[in-house]
Amino acid sequence: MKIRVLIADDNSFIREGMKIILTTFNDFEVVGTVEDGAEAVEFCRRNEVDVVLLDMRMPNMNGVEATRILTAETTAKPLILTTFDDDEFVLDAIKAGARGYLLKNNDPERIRDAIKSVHNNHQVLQDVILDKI
Amino acid sequence: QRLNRSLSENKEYMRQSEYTIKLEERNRISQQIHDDIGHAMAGALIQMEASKRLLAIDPDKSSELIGNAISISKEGLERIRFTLKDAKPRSEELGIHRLRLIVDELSAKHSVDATLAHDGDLESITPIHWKIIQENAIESITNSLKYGKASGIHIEIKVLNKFIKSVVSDNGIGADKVVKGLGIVGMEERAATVGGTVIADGTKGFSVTTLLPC
Amino acid sequence: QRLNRSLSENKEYMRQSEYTIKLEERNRISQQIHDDIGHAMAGALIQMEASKRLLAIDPDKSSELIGNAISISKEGLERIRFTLKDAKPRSEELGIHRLRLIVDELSAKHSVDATLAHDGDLESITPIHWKIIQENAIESITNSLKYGKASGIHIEIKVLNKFIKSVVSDNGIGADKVVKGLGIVGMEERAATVGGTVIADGTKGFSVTTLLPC
Ligand SMILES: Nc1ncnc2c1ncn2[C@@H]1O[C@H](COP(=O)(O)OP(=O)(O)OP(=O)(O)O)[C@@H](O)[C@H]1O
Ligand SMILES: Nc1ncnc2c1ncn2[C@@H]1O[C@H](COP(=O)(O)OP(=O)(O)OP(=O)(O)O)[C@@H](O)[C@H]1O
Ligand SMILES: [K+]
Ligand SMILES: [Mg+2]
Ligand SMILES: [Mg+2]
Ligand SMILES: [Mg+2]
Repeated sequence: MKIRVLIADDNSFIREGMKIILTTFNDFEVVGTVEDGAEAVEFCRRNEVDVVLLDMRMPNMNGVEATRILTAETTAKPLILTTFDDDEFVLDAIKAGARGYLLKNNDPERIRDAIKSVHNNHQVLQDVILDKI
Repeated sequence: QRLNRSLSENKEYMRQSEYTIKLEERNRISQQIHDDIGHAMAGALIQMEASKRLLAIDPDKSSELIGNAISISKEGLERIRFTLKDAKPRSEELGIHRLRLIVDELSAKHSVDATLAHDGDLESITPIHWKIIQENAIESITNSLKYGKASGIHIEIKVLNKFIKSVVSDNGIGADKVVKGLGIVGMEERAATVGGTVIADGTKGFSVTTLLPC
Repeated sequence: QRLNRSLSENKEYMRQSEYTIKLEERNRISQQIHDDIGHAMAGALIQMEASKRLLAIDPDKSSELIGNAISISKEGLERIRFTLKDAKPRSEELGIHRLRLIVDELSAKHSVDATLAHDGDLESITPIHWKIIQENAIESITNSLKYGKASGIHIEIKVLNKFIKSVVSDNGIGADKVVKGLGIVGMEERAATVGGTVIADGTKGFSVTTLLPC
Protein backbone atom coordinates (compact mmCIF):
# COMPACT_ATOMS: atom_id res chain seq x y z
CA MET A 1 0.00 0.00 0.00
CA LYS A 2 1.17 3.47 -0.80
CA ILE A 3 2.27 5.80 1.96
CA ARG A 4 -0.34 8.50 2.47
CA VAL A 5 1.35 11.89 2.63
CA LEU A 6 0.00 15.31 3.54
CA ILE A 7 2.00 18.38 2.52
CA ALA A 8 1.74 21.54 4.63
CA ASP A 9 3.57 24.65 3.45
CA ASP A 10 2.47 28.23 3.02
CA ASN A 11 4.57 28.56 -0.13
CA SER A 12 2.48 27.29 -3.04
CA PHE A 13 5.54 26.58 -5.16
CA ILE A 14 6.89 24.26 -2.54
CA ARG A 15 3.51 22.69 -1.92
CA GLU A 16 2.72 21.96 -5.54
CA GLY A 17 6.29 21.21 -6.55
CA MET A 18 6.66 18.71 -3.75
CA LYS A 19 3.37 17.10 -4.69
CA ILE A 20 4.57 16.57 -8.25
CA ILE A 21 7.89 15.18 -7.10
CA LEU A 22 6.29 12.72 -4.69
CA THR A 23 3.67 11.68 -7.22
CA THR A 24 6.36 10.70 -9.73
CA PHE A 25 7.48 8.05 -7.26
CA ASN A 26 5.33 4.97 -6.93
CA ASP A 27 5.62 4.79 -3.18
CA PHE A 28 3.37 7.68 -2.26
CA GLU A 29 -0.14 8.95 -2.47
CA VAL A 30 -0.36 12.68 -1.78
CA VAL A 31 -3.71 12.78 0.00
CA GLY A 32 -3.76 16.54 0.42
CA THR A 33 -1.93 19.87 0.42
CA VAL A 34 -2.63 22.55 3.01
CA GLU A 35 -1.33 26.02 3.74
CA ASP A 36 -0.78 26.12 7.48
CA GLY A 37 -0.47 24.07 10.67
CA ALA A 38 -4.08 24.49 11.69
CA GLU A 39 -5.29 23.08 8.37
CA ALA A 40 -2.84 20.21 8.71
CA VAL A 41 -4.21 19.31 12.14
CA GLU A 42 -7.75 19.59 10.88
CA PHE A 43 -6.99 17.41 7.86
CA CYS A 44 -5.34 14.68 9.95
CA ARG A 45 -8.26 14.59 12.34
CA ARG A 46 -10.64 13.81 9.46
CA ASN A 47 -8.44 11.68 7.22
CA GLU A 48 -6.00 8.82 7.44
CA VAL A 49 -2.52 10.22 6.97
CA ASP A 50 0.73 8.33 7.44
CA VAL A 51 3.32 11.09 7.16
CA VAL A 52 2.89 14.89 7.27
CA LEU A 53 5.53 17.03 5.63
CA LEU A 54 5.45 20.15 7.75
CA ASP A 55 6.99 23.49 6.95
CA MET A 56 8.28 25.34 10.02
CA ARG A 57 7.19 28.87 9.33
CA MET A 58 3.55 29.14 8.44
CA PRO A 59 0.81 31.61 9.40
CA ASN A 60 -1.94 30.74 11.91
CA MET A 61 -0.14 27.76 13.33
CA ASN A 62 3.53 27.00 12.80
CA GLY A 63 5.21 23.64 12.40
CA VAL A 64 6.17 23.28 16.05
CA GLU A 65 2.67 23.77 17.36
CA ALA A 66 1.19 21.52 14.69
CA THR A 67 3.73 18.83 15.57
CA ARG A 68 2.71 18.97 19.20
CA ILE A 69 -0.97 18.51 18.45
CA LEU A 70 -0.47 15.90 15.74
CA THR A 71 1.76 13.85 18.03
CA ALA A 72 -0.72 14.02 20.89
CA GLU A 73 -3.93 13.47 18.98
CA THR A 74 -3.30 11.57 15.77
CA THR A 75 -1.28 8.70 14.35
CA ALA A 76 0.16 10.86 11.58
CA LYS A 77 3.93 11.18 11.80
CA PRO A 78 5.26 14.70 11.37
CA LEU A 79 8.42 15.23 9.31
CA ILE A 80 9.74 18.78 9.29
CA LEU A 81 10.69 20.47 6.04
CA THR A 82 12.99 23.41 6.46
CA THR A 83 15.15 25.73 4.40
CA PHE A 84 17.93 26.05 6.96
CA ASP A 85 19.03 23.57 9.56
CA ASP A 86 20.07 26.26 11.99
CA ASP A 87 16.50 27.37 12.22
CA GLU A 88 15.91 27.74 15.94
CA PHE A 89 12.52 26.09 15.69
CA VAL A 90 13.79 22.81 14.28
CA LEU A 91 14.97 21.72 17.68
CA ASP A 92 11.66 22.73 19.25
CA ALA A 93 9.81 20.68 16.67
CA ILE A 94 11.88 17.62 17.44
CA LYS A 95 11.30 18.07 21.14
CA ALA A 96 7.59 18.36 20.33
CA GLY A 97 7.61 14.96 18.66
CA ALA A 98 8.70 15.44 15.06
CA ARG A 99 10.31 12.30 13.62
CA GLY A 100 13.01 14.32 11.99
CA TYR A 101 13.66 17.13 9.61
CA LEU A 102 14.57 17.50 5.99
CA LEU A 103 16.21 20.33 4.13
CA LYS A 104 14.21 21.60 1.19
CA ASN A 105 17.26 21.43 -1.03
CA ASN A 106 17.66 17.67 -0.74
CA ASP A 107 17.54 15.45 -3.82
CA PRO A 108 14.10 14.02 -4.53
CA GLU A 109 15.50 10.56 -3.85
CA ARG A 110 16.66 11.60 -0.42
CA ILE A 111 13.27 13.08 0.33
CA ARG A 112 11.65 9.84 -0.77
CA ASP A 113 13.93 7.78 1.47
CA ALA A 114 13.32 10.06 4.43
CA ILE A 115 9.55 9.79 4.18
CA LYS A 116 9.82 6.03 3.89
CA SER A 117 12.01 5.71 6.94
CA VAL A 118 9.78 7.95 9.01
CA HIS A 119 6.89 5.77 7.94
CA ASN A 120 8.90 2.79 9.22
CA ASN A 121 9.33 4.48 12.58
CA HIS A 122 12.90 5.66 12.08
CA GLN A 123 14.20 9.08 12.95
CA VAL A 124 15.56 11.28 10.20
CA LEU A 125 18.12 13.69 11.51
CA GLN A 126 20.77 15.33 9.48
CA ASP A 127 24.20 15.48 11.04
CA VAL A 128 24.31 19.08 12.18
CA ILE A 129 21.41 19.05 14.56
CA LEU A 130 22.41 15.80 16.20
CA ASP A 131 25.06 17.35 18.40
CA LYS A 132 22.56 19.88 19.69
CA ILE A 133 20.30 17.27 21.24
CA GLN B 1 46.36 67.04 27.31
CA ARG B 2 43.03 66.25 28.96
CA LEU B 3 41.37 66.71 25.60
CA ASN B 4 43.60 64.21 23.93
CA ARG B 5 43.12 61.69 26.66
CA SER B 6 39.37 61.94 26.39
CA LEU B 7 39.60 61.43 22.62
CA SER B 8 41.57 58.23 23.02
CA GLU B 9 39.43 56.95 25.89
CA ASN B 10 36.42 57.27 23.70
CA LYS B 11 38.24 55.42 20.96
CA GLU B 12 38.86 52.52 23.31
CA TYR B 13 35.26 52.45 24.43
CA MET B 14 34.10 52.51 20.87
CA ARG B 15 36.35 49.66 19.92
CA GLN B 16 34.74 47.51 22.59
CA SER B 17 31.22 48.48 21.74
CA GLU B 18 31.80 48.07 18.03
CA TYR B 19 31.73 44.32 18.37
CA THR B 20 28.31 44.32 19.97
CA ILE B 21 26.81 46.71 17.46
CA LYS B 22 28.22 44.68 14.59
CA LEU B 23 26.76 41.50 15.98
CA GLU B 24 23.36 43.10 16.19
CA GLU B 25 23.48 44.50 12.70
CA ARG B 26 24.69 41.22 11.28
CA ASN B 27 21.90 39.47 13.07
CA ARG B 28 19.33 41.77 11.53
CA ILE B 29 20.59 41.35 7.99
CA SER B 30 20.97 37.60 8.40
CA GLN B 31 17.36 37.38 9.40
CA GLN B 32 16.36 39.26 6.31
CA ILE B 33 18.37 37.03 4.00
CA HIS B 34 17.08 34.00 5.78
CA ASP B 35 13.45 34.96 5.49
CA ASP B 36 13.42 36.58 2.08
CA ILE B 37 16.00 35.05 -0.13
CA GLY B 38 16.50 31.63 1.39
CA HIS B 39 12.86 30.75 1.16
CA ALA B 40 12.51 32.09 -2.37
CA MET B 41 15.45 29.97 -3.49
CA ALA B 42 14.06 26.89 -1.80
CA GLY B 43 10.81 27.37 -3.70
CA ALA B 44 12.59 27.76 -7.02
CA LEU B 45 14.68 24.69 -6.34
CA ILE B 46 11.69 22.45 -5.75
CA GLN B 47 10.03 23.72 -8.92
CA MET B 48 13.18 22.82 -10.83
CA GLU B 49 13.35 19.35 -9.35
CA ALA B 50 9.71 18.81 -10.23
CA SER B 51 10.26 20.15 -13.73
CA LYS B 52 13.19 17.83 -14.26
CA ARG B 53 11.21 14.82 -13.15
CA LEU B 54 8.36 15.64 -15.54
CA LEU B 55 10.53 16.52 -18.52
CA ALA B 56 10.05 13.25 -20.37
CA ILE B 57 6.57 12.47 -19.03
CA ASP B 58 4.78 15.79 -19.38
CA PRO B 59 6.78 18.42 -21.29
CA ASP B 60 4.08 21.08 -21.07
CA LYS B 61 3.82 20.86 -17.30
CA SER B 62 7.61 20.66 -17.11
CA SER B 63 7.91 23.86 -19.10
CA GLU B 64 5.40 25.58 -16.84
CA LEU B 65 7.33 24.53 -13.74
CA ILE B 66 10.63 25.77 -15.06
CA GLY B 67 8.86 28.98 -15.96
CA ASN B 68 7.85 29.30 -12.30
CA ALA B 69 11.40 28.66 -11.15
CA ILE B 70 12.60 31.39 -13.49
CA SER B 71 10.10 33.94 -12.17
CA ILE B 72 10.87 33.10 -8.57
CA SER B 73 14.60 33.40 -9.14
CA LYS B 74 14.21 36.69 -10.97
CA GLU B 75 12.13 38.05 -8.16
CA GLY B 76 14.70 36.76 -5.68
CA LEU B 77 17.52 38.50 -7.54
CA GLU B 78 15.44 41.65 -7.59
CA ARG B 79 15.02 41.38 -3.86
CA ILE B 80 18.71 40.88 -3.29
CA ARG B 81 19.34 43.98 -5.33
CA PHE B 82 16.77 45.84 -3.28
CA THR B 83 18.21 44.65 0.02
CA LEU B 84 21.63 45.72 -1.12
CA LYS B 85 20.47 49.11 -2.25
CA ASP B 86 18.84 49.54 1.09
CA ALA B 87 21.79 48.15 2.93
CA LYS B 88 24.71 49.49 1.00
CA PRO B 89 25.74 52.98 1.95
CA ARG B 90 27.37 54.98 -0.78
CA SER B 91 31.00 55.33 0.20
CA GLU B 92 30.68 59.09 0.09
CA GLU B 93 28.05 58.93 2.78
CA LEU B 94 30.28 56.80 4.93
CA GLY B 95 33.24 59.06 4.34
CA ILE B 96 31.71 62.45 4.95
CA HIS B 97 29.66 61.04 7.78
CA ARG B 98 32.78 59.95 9.59
CA LEU B 99 34.33 63.38 9.32
CA ARG B 100 31.14 64.96 10.54
CA LEU B 101 31.22 62.70 13.58
CA ILE B 102 34.75 63.82 14.33
CA VAL B 103 33.84 67.47 13.93
CA ASP B 104 30.72 67.18 16.07
CA GLU B 105 32.63 65.33 18.72
CA LEU B 106 35.29 68.04 18.81
CA SER B 107 32.77 70.85 19.08
CA ALA B 108 30.75 69.10 21.75
CA LYS B 109 33.48 67.91 24.05
CA HIS B 110 36.39 70.28 23.55
CA SER B 111 36.75 73.99 23.79
CA VAL B 112 37.19 74.33 20.05
CA ASP B 113 34.84 75.27 17.30
CA ALA B 114 35.23 72.71 14.55
CA THR B 115 33.68 73.09 11.13
CA LEU B 116 33.49 71.00 7.98
CA ALA B 117 32.89 72.09 4.41
CA HIS B 118 33.02 70.29 1.10
CA ASP B 119 32.86 71.19 -2.53
CA GLY B 120 32.66 69.13 -5.70
CA ASP B 121 31.46 65.62 -6.41
CA LEU B 122 32.14 63.54 -3.31
CA GLU B 123 31.22 60.37 -5.20
CA SER B 124 34.57 60.31 -6.93
CA ILE B 125 36.33 59.83 -3.61
CA THR B 126 37.02 56.11 -3.16
CA PRO B 127 37.00 54.37 0.22
CA ILE B 128 40.80 54.28 0.18
CA HIS B 129 40.91 58.04 -0.38
CA TRP B 130 38.49 58.54 2.48
CA LYS B 131 40.62 56.42 4.75
CA ILE B 132 43.68 58.55 4.07
CA ILE B 133 41.74 61.80 4.44
CA GLN B 134 40.27 60.69 7.75
CA GLU B 135 43.48 59.42 9.24
CA ASN B 136 45.36 62.53 8.21
CA ALA B 137 42.62 64.71 9.63
CA ILE B 138 42.78 62.95 12.99
CA GLU B 139 46.54 63.35 13.08
CA SER B 140 46.27 67.04 12.24
CA ILE B 141 43.60 67.64 14.86
CA THR B 142 45.78 66.00 17.47
CA ASN B 143 48.54 68.42 16.60
CA SER B 144 46.21 71.43 16.62
CA LEU B 145 45.06 70.57 20.13
CA LYS B 146 48.57 69.69 21.31
CA TYR B 147 50.68 72.49 19.85
CA GLY B 148 48.39 75.09 18.35
CA LYS B 149 46.18 75.72 21.39
CA ALA B 150 43.68 76.50 18.71
CA SER B 151 40.12 77.61 19.45
CA GLY B 152 39.01 76.88 15.90
CA ILE B 153 39.65 74.03 13.48
CA HIS B 154 38.32 73.89 9.97
CA ILE B 155 38.26 70.89 7.66
CA GLU B 156 37.69 71.43 3.97
CA ILE B 157 37.33 68.80 1.26
CA LYS B 158 37.50 69.98 -2.35
CA VAL B 159 37.08 67.62 -5.27
CA LEU B 160 38.91 69.23 -8.17
CA ASN B 161 39.37 68.02 -11.68
CA LYS B 162 42.39 65.80 -11.11
CA PHE B 163 42.88 66.12 -7.38
CA ILE B 164 41.14 65.74 -4.11
CA LYS B 165 42.30 68.45 -1.76
CA SER B 166 41.74 68.05 1.95
CA VAL B 167 42.80 70.88 4.25
CA VAL B 168 42.79 70.92 8.05
CA SER B 169 43.58 74.40 9.34
CA ASP B 170 43.56 75.92 12.79
CA ASN B 171 43.67 79.45 14.24
CA GLY B 172 46.35 78.60 16.80
CA ILE B 173 49.86 79.83 17.46
CA GLY B 174 51.38 78.21 14.38
CA ALA B 175 55.05 77.27 14.07
CA ASP B 176 57.99 79.30 12.76
CA LYS B 177 59.78 76.23 11.62
CA VAL B 178 58.15 72.86 11.13
CA VAL B 179 60.39 69.98 12.17
CA LYS B 180 58.54 66.94 10.91
CA GLY B 181 57.85 64.23 13.45
CA LEU B 182 56.20 60.85 13.04
CA GLY B 183 52.84 62.57 12.70
CA ILE B 184 53.52 64.52 9.53
CA VAL B 185 55.78 61.83 8.09
CA GLY B 186 52.93 59.34 8.60
CA MET B 187 50.55 61.62 6.73
CA GLU B 188 53.01 61.90 3.86
CA GLU B 189 53.45 58.15 3.71
CA ARG B 190 49.72 57.51 3.61
CA ALA B 191 49.28 60.06 0.82
CA ALA B 192 52.22 58.57 -1.08
CA THR B 193 50.53 55.15 -1.27
CA VAL B 194 48.13 56.63 -3.83
CA GLY B 195 50.62 59.03 -5.39
CA GLY B 196 49.65 62.03 -3.30
CA THR B 197 51.50 64.63 -1.23
CA VAL B 198 51.16 66.61 2.01
CA ILE B 199 51.97 70.28 2.62
CA ALA B 200 52.34 71.61 6.17
CA ASP B 201 52.29 75.36 6.72
CA GLY B 202 52.80 77.03 10.11
CA THR B 203 52.91 80.69 9.05
CA LYS B 204 49.29 81.63 9.79
CA GLY B 205 47.92 79.32 12.40
CA PHE B 206 48.71 75.84 11.16
CA SER B 207 47.40 74.10 8.09
CA VAL B 208 47.97 70.69 6.62
CA THR B 209 46.95 70.08 3.04
CA THR B 210 46.62 66.55 1.68
CA LEU B 211 46.53 66.33 -2.11
CA LEU B 212 45.45 63.06 -3.68
CA PRO B 213 45.19 62.41 -7.43
CA CYS B 214 41.85 61.00 -8.59
CA GLN C 1 28.47 62.49 40.02
CA ARG C 2 31.45 62.69 37.71
CA LEU C 3 31.15 58.97 37.17
CA ASN C 4 27.57 59.22 36.10
CA ARG C 5 28.27 62.02 33.74
CA SER C 6 31.04 60.11 32.07
CA LEU C 7 28.75 57.09 31.64
CA SER C 8 26.09 59.12 29.91
CA GLU C 9 28.59 61.04 27.79
CA ASN C 10 29.88 57.77 26.52
CA LYS C 11 26.35 56.65 25.77
CA GLU C 12 25.80 59.71 23.64
CA TYR C 13 29.05 59.20 21.79
CA MET C 14 28.16 55.58 21.19
CA ARG C 15 24.79 56.48 19.80
CA GLN C 16 26.47 58.70 17.22
CA SER C 17 29.10 56.19 16.30
CA GLU C 18 26.67 53.31 16.09
CA TYR C 19 25.38 54.56 12.80
CA THR C 20 28.81 54.54 11.21
CA ILE C 21 29.67 51.09 12.46
CA LYS C 22 26.37 49.72 11.27
CA LEU C 23 26.88 51.18 7.84
CA GLU C 24 30.28 49.58 7.60
CA GLU C 25 29.08 46.18 8.72
CA ARG C 26 26.12 46.31 6.38
CA ASN C 27 28.42 47.23 3.57
CA ARG C 28 30.66 44.27 4.26
CA ILE C 29 27.84 41.73 4.38
CA SER C 30 26.11 43.22 1.35
CA GLN C 31 29.25 42.77 -0.64
CA GLN C 32 29.43 39.14 0.38
CA ILE C 33 25.83 38.44 -0.55
CA HIS C 34 26.27 40.23 -3.79
CA ASP C 35 29.40 38.34 -4.78
CA ASP C 36 28.36 34.94 -3.54
CA ILE C 37 24.68 34.54 -3.84
CA GLY C 38 23.73 37.09 -6.43
CA HIS C 39 26.09 35.61 -8.96
CA ALA C 40 25.01 32.06 -8.22
CA MET C 41 21.38 32.96 -8.76
CA ALA C 42 22.13 34.83 -11.96
CA GLY C 43 24.03 31.80 -13.24
CA ALA C 44 21.24 29.41 -12.35
CA LEU C 45 18.75 31.68 -14.05
CA ILE C 46 20.56 31.53 -17.38
CA GLN C 47 20.74 27.74 -17.22
CA MET C 48 17.02 27.59 -16.59
CA GLU C 49 16.20 29.90 -19.48
CA ALA C 50 18.33 27.75 -21.78
CA SER C 51 16.76 24.56 -20.50
CA LYS C 52 13.29 25.89 -21.11
CA ARG C 53 14.14 26.83 -24.68
CA LEU C 54 15.54 23.38 -25.46
CA LEU C 55 12.80 21.45 -23.71
CA ALA C 56 10.89 20.48 -26.87
CA ILE C 57 13.86 20.41 -29.23
CA ASP C 58 16.49 18.54 -27.23
CA PRO C 59 15.14 17.00 -24.00
CA ASP C 60 18.47 15.43 -23.02
CA LYS C 61 20.32 18.71 -23.22
CA SER C 62 17.41 20.43 -21.53
CA SER C 63 17.58 17.97 -18.64
CA GLU C 64 21.32 18.51 -18.33
CA LEU C 65 20.87 22.28 -18.18
CA ILE C 66 18.19 22.13 -15.53
CA GLY C 67 20.48 19.80 -13.61
CA ASN C 68 23.11 22.54 -13.73
CA ALA C 69 20.64 25.11 -12.49
CA ILE C 70 19.75 22.80 -9.61
CA SER C 71 23.37 22.31 -8.58
CA ILE C 72 24.12 26.00 -8.77
CA SER C 73 21.07 26.90 -6.70
CA LYS C 74 21.85 24.26 -4.12
CA GLU C 75 25.34 25.53 -3.80
CA GLY C 76 23.94 29.05 -3.43
CA LEU C 77 21.61 27.97 -0.64
CA GLU C 78 24.48 26.10 0.99
CA ARG C 79 26.51 29.26 0.89
CA ILE C 80 23.72 31.33 2.39
CA ARG C 81 23.52 28.80 5.18
CA PHE C 82 27.24 29.10 5.71
CA THR C 83 27.17 32.90 5.69
CA LEU C 84 24.32 32.88 8.16
CA LYS C 85 25.97 30.42 10.49
CA ASP C 86 29.04 32.54 10.41
CA ALA C 87 27.13 35.75 10.80
CA LYS C 88 24.46 34.92 13.29
CA PRO C 89 25.50 35.28 16.89
CA ARG C 90 23.73 33.05 19.34
CA SER C 91 21.53 35.29 21.43
CA GLU C 92 23.21 34.04 24.57
CA GLU C 93 26.55 35.27 23.27
CA LEU C 94 25.09 38.66 22.54
CA GLY C 95 23.42 38.77 25.93
CA ILE C 96 26.24 37.78 28.21
CA HIS C 97 28.71 39.64 26.04
CA ARG C 98 26.80 42.86 26.58
CA LEU C 99 26.85 42.45 30.33
CA ARG C 100 30.53 41.68 30.27
CA LEU C 101 31.16 44.89 28.33
CA ILE C 102 29.28 46.86 30.97
CA VAL C 103 31.21 45.20 33.78
CA ASP C 104 34.57 45.71 32.08
CA GLU C 105 33.74 49.31 31.36
CA LEU C 106 32.81 49.91 35.00
CA SER C 107 35.98 48.34 36.31
CA ALA C 108 38.18 50.17 33.85
CA LYS C 109 36.79 53.67 34.09
CA HIS C 110 35.24 53.96 37.51
CA SER C 111 36.58 53.38 40.96
CA VAL C 112 34.46 50.28 41.43
CA ASP C 113 35.22 46.61 41.17
CA ALA C 114 32.52 45.09 39.06
CA THR C 115 32.08 41.36 38.65
CA LEU C 116 29.78 39.09 36.69
CA ALA C 117 28.83 35.48 37.35
CA HIS C 118 26.31 33.15 35.79
CA ASP C 119 24.91 29.75 36.46
CA GLY C 120 22.61 27.45 34.50
CA ASP C 121 21.77 27.16 30.82
CA LEU C 122 22.09 30.62 29.30
CA GLU C 123 20.55 29.37 26.07
CA SER C 124 17.09 29.40 27.57
CA ILE C 125 17.30 33.17 27.98
CA THR C 126 15.55 34.76 25.01
CA PRO C 127 16.63 38.09 23.46
CA ILE C 128 13.67 39.79 25.14
CA HIS C 129 14.78 38.45 28.52
CA TRP C 130 18.30 39.69 27.87
CA LYS C 131 17.02 43.12 27.00
CA ILE C 132 15.17 43.40 30.29
CA ILE C 133 18.10 42.03 32.28
CA GLN C 134 20.51 44.48 30.65
CA GLU C 135 18.32 47.53 31.02
CA ASN C 136 17.57 46.74 34.63
CA ALA C 137 21.25 46.17 35.33
CA ILE C 138 22.18 49.56 33.87
CA GLU C 139 19.50 51.26 35.94
CA SER C 140 20.71 49.50 39.10
CA ILE C 141 24.34 50.38 38.42
CA THR C 142 23.41 54.02 37.96
CA ASN C 143 21.78 53.93 41.39
CA SER C 144 24.74 52.15 42.98
CA LEU C 145 27.08 54.85 41.75
CA LYS C 146 24.70 57.69 42.56
CA TYR C 147 23.40 56.72 45.99
CA GLY C 148 25.37 53.75 47.24
CA LYS C 149 28.87 55.19 46.85
CA ALA C 150 29.70 51.56 46.32
CA SER C 151 33.23 50.31 45.70
CA GLY C 152 31.96 46.94 44.51
CA ILE C 153 29.10 45.86 42.24
CA HIS C 154 28.26 42.27 41.49
CA ILE C 155 25.94 40.99 38.78
CA GLU C 156 24.68 37.45 38.95
CA ILE C 157 22.53 35.61 36.44
CA LYS C 158 21.00 32.32 37.51
CA VAL C 159 18.88 30.22 35.21
CA LEU C 160 16.63 28.15 37.43
CA ASN C 161 13.98 25.66 36.52
CA LYS C 162 11.12 28.06 35.97
CA PHE C 163 12.80 31.39 36.52
CA ILE C 164 15.68 33.51 35.42
CA LYS C 165 17.06 35.38 38.38
CA SER C 166 19.26 38.39 37.80
CA VAL C 167 20.73 40.15 40.83
CA VAL C 168 22.70 43.39 40.88
CA SER C 169 24.12 44.01 44.35
CA ASP C 170 26.52 46.59 45.74
CA ASN C 171 28.52 47.03 48.95
CA GLY C 172 27.49 50.65 49.41
CA ILE C 173 25.63 52.52 52.14
CA GLY C 174 22.26 50.96 51.33
CA ALA C 175 18.94 52.61 52.22
CA ASP C 176 16.84 52.36 55.36
CA LYS C 177 13.68 52.93 53.46
CA VAL C 178 13.38 52.58 49.70
CA VAL C 179 11.09 55.17 48.17
CA LYS C 180 10.66 53.99 44.59
CA GLY C 181 11.47 56.50 41.92
CA LEU C 182 11.20 56.24 38.15
CA GLY C 183 14.24 53.96 38.12
CA ILE C 184 12.84 51.10 40.14
CA VAL C 185 9.33 51.56 38.78
CA GLY C 186 10.78 51.31 35.27
CA MET C 187 12.52 48.07 36.17
CA GLU C 188 9.27 46.68 37.53
CA GLU C 189 7.40 47.67 34.40
CA ARG C 190 9.95 46.02 32.12
CA ALA C 191 9.83 42.83 34.14
CA ALA C 192 6.03 42.90 34.18
CA THR C 193 5.89 42.82 30.37
CA VAL C 194 6.95 39.16 30.54
CA GLY C 195 5.17 38.38 33.81
CA GLY C 196 8.19 38.98 36.04
CA THR C 197 8.84 40.94 39.24
CA VAL C 198 11.55 43.08 40.86
CA ILE C 199 12.67 43.07 44.49
CA ALA C 200 14.75 45.97 45.86
CA ASP C 201 16.51 45.51 49.19
CA GLY C 202 18.51 48.24 50.94
CA THR C 203 19.29 46.50 54.22
CA LYS C 204 22.79 45.26 53.42
CA GLY C 205 24.31 47.41 50.75
CA PHE C 206 21.71 47.56 48.01
CA SER C 207 20.47 44.75 45.84
CA VAL C 208 17.94 44.58 43.05
CA THR C 209 16.64 41.19 41.99
CA THR C 210 14.81 40.73 38.71
CA LEU C 211 12.83 37.51 38.45
CA LEU C 212 11.56 36.48 35.02
CA PRO C 213 9.58 33.32 34.32
CA CYS C 214 10.96 31.16 31.53
N1 LIG D 1 48.70 72.62 14.60
C1 LIG D 1 49.97 72.91 14.93
N2 LIG D 1 50.27 74.08 15.53
C2 LIG D 1 51.54 74.39 15.87
N3 LIG D 1 52.57 73.57 15.62
C3 LIG D 1 52.35 72.39 15.02
C4 LIG D 1 51.05 72.02 14.64
N4 LIG D 1 51.14 70.80 14.05
C5 LIG D 1 52.42 70.45 14.06
N5 LIG D 1 53.17 71.41 14.64
C6 LIG D 1 54.62 71.39 14.80
O1 LIG D 1 55.14 70.46 13.87
C7 LIG D 1 55.88 69.46 14.53
C8 LIG D 1 55.76 68.13 13.81
O2 LIG D 1 54.49 67.55 14.02
P1 LIG D 1 54.34 66.00 13.90
O3 LIG D 1 52.92 65.65 14.10
O4 LIG D 1 54.97 65.58 12.63
O5 LIG D 1 55.22 65.44 15.05
P2 LIG D 1 54.91 65.47 16.59
O6 LIG D 1 53.49 65.82 16.83
O7 LIG D 1 55.94 66.34 17.25
O8 LIG D 1 55.16 63.99 16.99
P3 LIG D 1 54.13 62.79 16.82
O9 LIG D 1 53.05 63.23 15.87
O10 LIG D 1 54.95 61.69 16.30
O11 LIG D 1 53.60 62.59 18.17
C9 LIG D 1 55.39 69.46 15.95
O12 LIG D 1 56.36 69.04 16.84
C10 LIG D 1 55.04 70.95 16.16
O13 LIG D 1 56.17 71.67 16.51
N1 LIG E 1 22.26 51.26 45.12
C1 LIG E 1 21.57 52.05 46.00
N2 LIG E 1 22.12 52.41 47.17
C2 LIG E 1 21.44 53.19 48.03
N3 LIG E 1 20.19 53.66 47.80
C3 LIG E 1 19.61 53.33 46.64
C4 LIG E 1 20.25 52.53 45.68
N4 LIG E 1 19.41 52.35 44.63
C5 LIG E 1 18.30 53.04 44.93
N5 LIG E 1 18.41 53.63 46.13
C6 LIG E 1 17.37 54.43 46.79
O1 LIG E 1 16.15 54.11 46.20
C7 LIG E 1 15.53 55.28 45.65
C8 LIG E 1 14.75 54.92 44.42
O2 LIG E 1 15.59 54.67 43.31
P1 LIG E 1 15.06 54.86 41.84
O3 LIG E 1 16.08 54.48 40.87
O4 LIG E 1 13.74 54.18 41.75
O5 LIG E 1 14.76 56.40 41.76
P2 LIG E 1 15.82 57.59 41.68
O6 LIG E 1 17.15 57.06 41.30
O7 LIG E 1 15.71 58.41 42.89
O8 LIG E 1 15.25 58.40 40.46
P3 LIG E 1 15.50 58.09 38.92
O9 LIG E 1 16.00 56.68 38.77
O10 LIG E 1 14.15 58.28 38.32
O11 LIG E 1 16.52 59.07 38.49
C9 LIG E 1 16.65 56.26 45.47
O12 LIG E 1 16.22 57.57 45.53
C10 LIG E 1 17.60 55.92 46.60
O13 LIG E 1 17.20 56.56 47.78
K1 LIG F 1 12.28 27.46 7.59
MG1 LIG G 1 6.82 28.79 5.29
MG1 LIG H 1 51.87 64.94 15.93
MG1 LIG I 1 17.61 55.76 39.80
